[in-house]
Amino acid sequence: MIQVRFFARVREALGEDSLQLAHSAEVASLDALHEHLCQRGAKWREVLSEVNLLRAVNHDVVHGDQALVAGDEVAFYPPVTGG
Amino acid sequence: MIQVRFFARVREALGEDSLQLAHSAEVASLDALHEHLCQRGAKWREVLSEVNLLRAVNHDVVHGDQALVAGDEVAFYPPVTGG
Amino acid sequence: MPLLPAACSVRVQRDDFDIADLQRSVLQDDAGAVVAFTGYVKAGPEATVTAIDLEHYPGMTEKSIAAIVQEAQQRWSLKSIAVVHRVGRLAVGEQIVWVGASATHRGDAFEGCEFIMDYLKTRAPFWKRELGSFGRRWVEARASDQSRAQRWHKN
Amino acid sequence: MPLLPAACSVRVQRDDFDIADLQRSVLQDDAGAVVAFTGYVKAGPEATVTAIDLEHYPGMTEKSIAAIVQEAQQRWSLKSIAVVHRVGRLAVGEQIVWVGASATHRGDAFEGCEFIMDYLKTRAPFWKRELGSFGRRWVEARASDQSRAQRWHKN
Repeated sequence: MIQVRFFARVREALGEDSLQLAHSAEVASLDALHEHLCQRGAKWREVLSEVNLLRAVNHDVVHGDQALVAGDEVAFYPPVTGG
Repeated sequence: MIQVRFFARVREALGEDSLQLAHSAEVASLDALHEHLCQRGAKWREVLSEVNLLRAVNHDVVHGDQALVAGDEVAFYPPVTGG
Repeated sequence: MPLLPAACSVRVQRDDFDIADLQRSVLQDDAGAVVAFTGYVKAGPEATVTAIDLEHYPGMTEKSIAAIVQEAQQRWSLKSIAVVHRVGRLAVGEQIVWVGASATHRGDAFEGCEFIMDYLKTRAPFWKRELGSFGRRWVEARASDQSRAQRWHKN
Repeated sequence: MPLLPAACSVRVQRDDFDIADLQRSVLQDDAGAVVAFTGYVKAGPEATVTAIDLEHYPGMTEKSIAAIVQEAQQRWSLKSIAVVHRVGRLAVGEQIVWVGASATHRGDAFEGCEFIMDYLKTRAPFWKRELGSFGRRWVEARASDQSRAQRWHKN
């Protein structure tokens, strides 16, 4: 399985805080997973196309694409605003 | 009168923490007062010739010479080391 | 997980914190200087904010702060670092975050503490939502926070 | 005497101070950031110092710190500043000085606080004498303190 998590504005706009997907060729990389989620509908494509969207795999920010393996946890979220 | 005060290493080396001098032509300026004090003896000249010695008039640091008037308070002290 | 350097602590919690206790926690033998930053909930320029909700990403939050603390320890000569960041509902005026760094010399403590805050603001997964007369709104990331953080980037 | 800006305080005292009280004293409406520096008596690299005697120049001390606080208020956007500096006999590990600055934005609080410390170290008439197994010795002024202070000089 791939665990997918959404936070803050992204979580709220999607109305979901997490998803579990079976690992497959369709979600074999971060970019593939991203496109797979966009195909869930217009709202998903809009929210996940936000220019400042950040992606993390297993709690590390990832810039660019990366292969995913079963057990990975992927997160999509907006720029951080803590502190 | 001119009130003269000494602090820290300078106070200790001179064995004095303050002096009162009548205002006169001999102490009409900071440089004149400085030389007047040096003439009190070899120890005074040595201590008051220290290259880093600082001088203040009425609680303000003075760089260079300045006229003194009756009632002024003059201080001689080494570089500060608080904080 | 980045190893938290010795004598350092990172806490993410709902409860308030005591700055005197935290200050004691970073004191070490011969630490001549402690610099401490405390962040508070602001009402905003028009005083319309009454509270904030602070969301975070459990697990990633602790890991990213530990990495920031580790980098600060590598770049400056610091005796001890403590970071506490609150999450959940916080009213205007409440304490949000405390970052303290102790060092032999104050320059290290000032730079280390400011570096940690600047990186925390741009790298740790916290999100603020303001509550008030306007309803609820997500706080937008500030370009000035990005440029403050970039000052520390190595060439 | 330079006028101390509103909401600022300067104290020179023998007694110890409470950093939580001082932090509260600089909190203002909508001050989102407080940066606080605390200085402690150090045992020194060979741990031979047991205490210090802090001498000062009453009257000039308060005046020179007020001038430093006033300059900080002019150069940064600060809500409130408090400075407390102890004098007399202080044992290793005791608190010597606290400087706190509150601001809307943390950059002002960090720079204002560090500026005040750097100027305090080079302009306020305090002198430290260390006591220990070596007897008594005056602390010499450090060139690094001069160069830190010079970073803030205007062109």
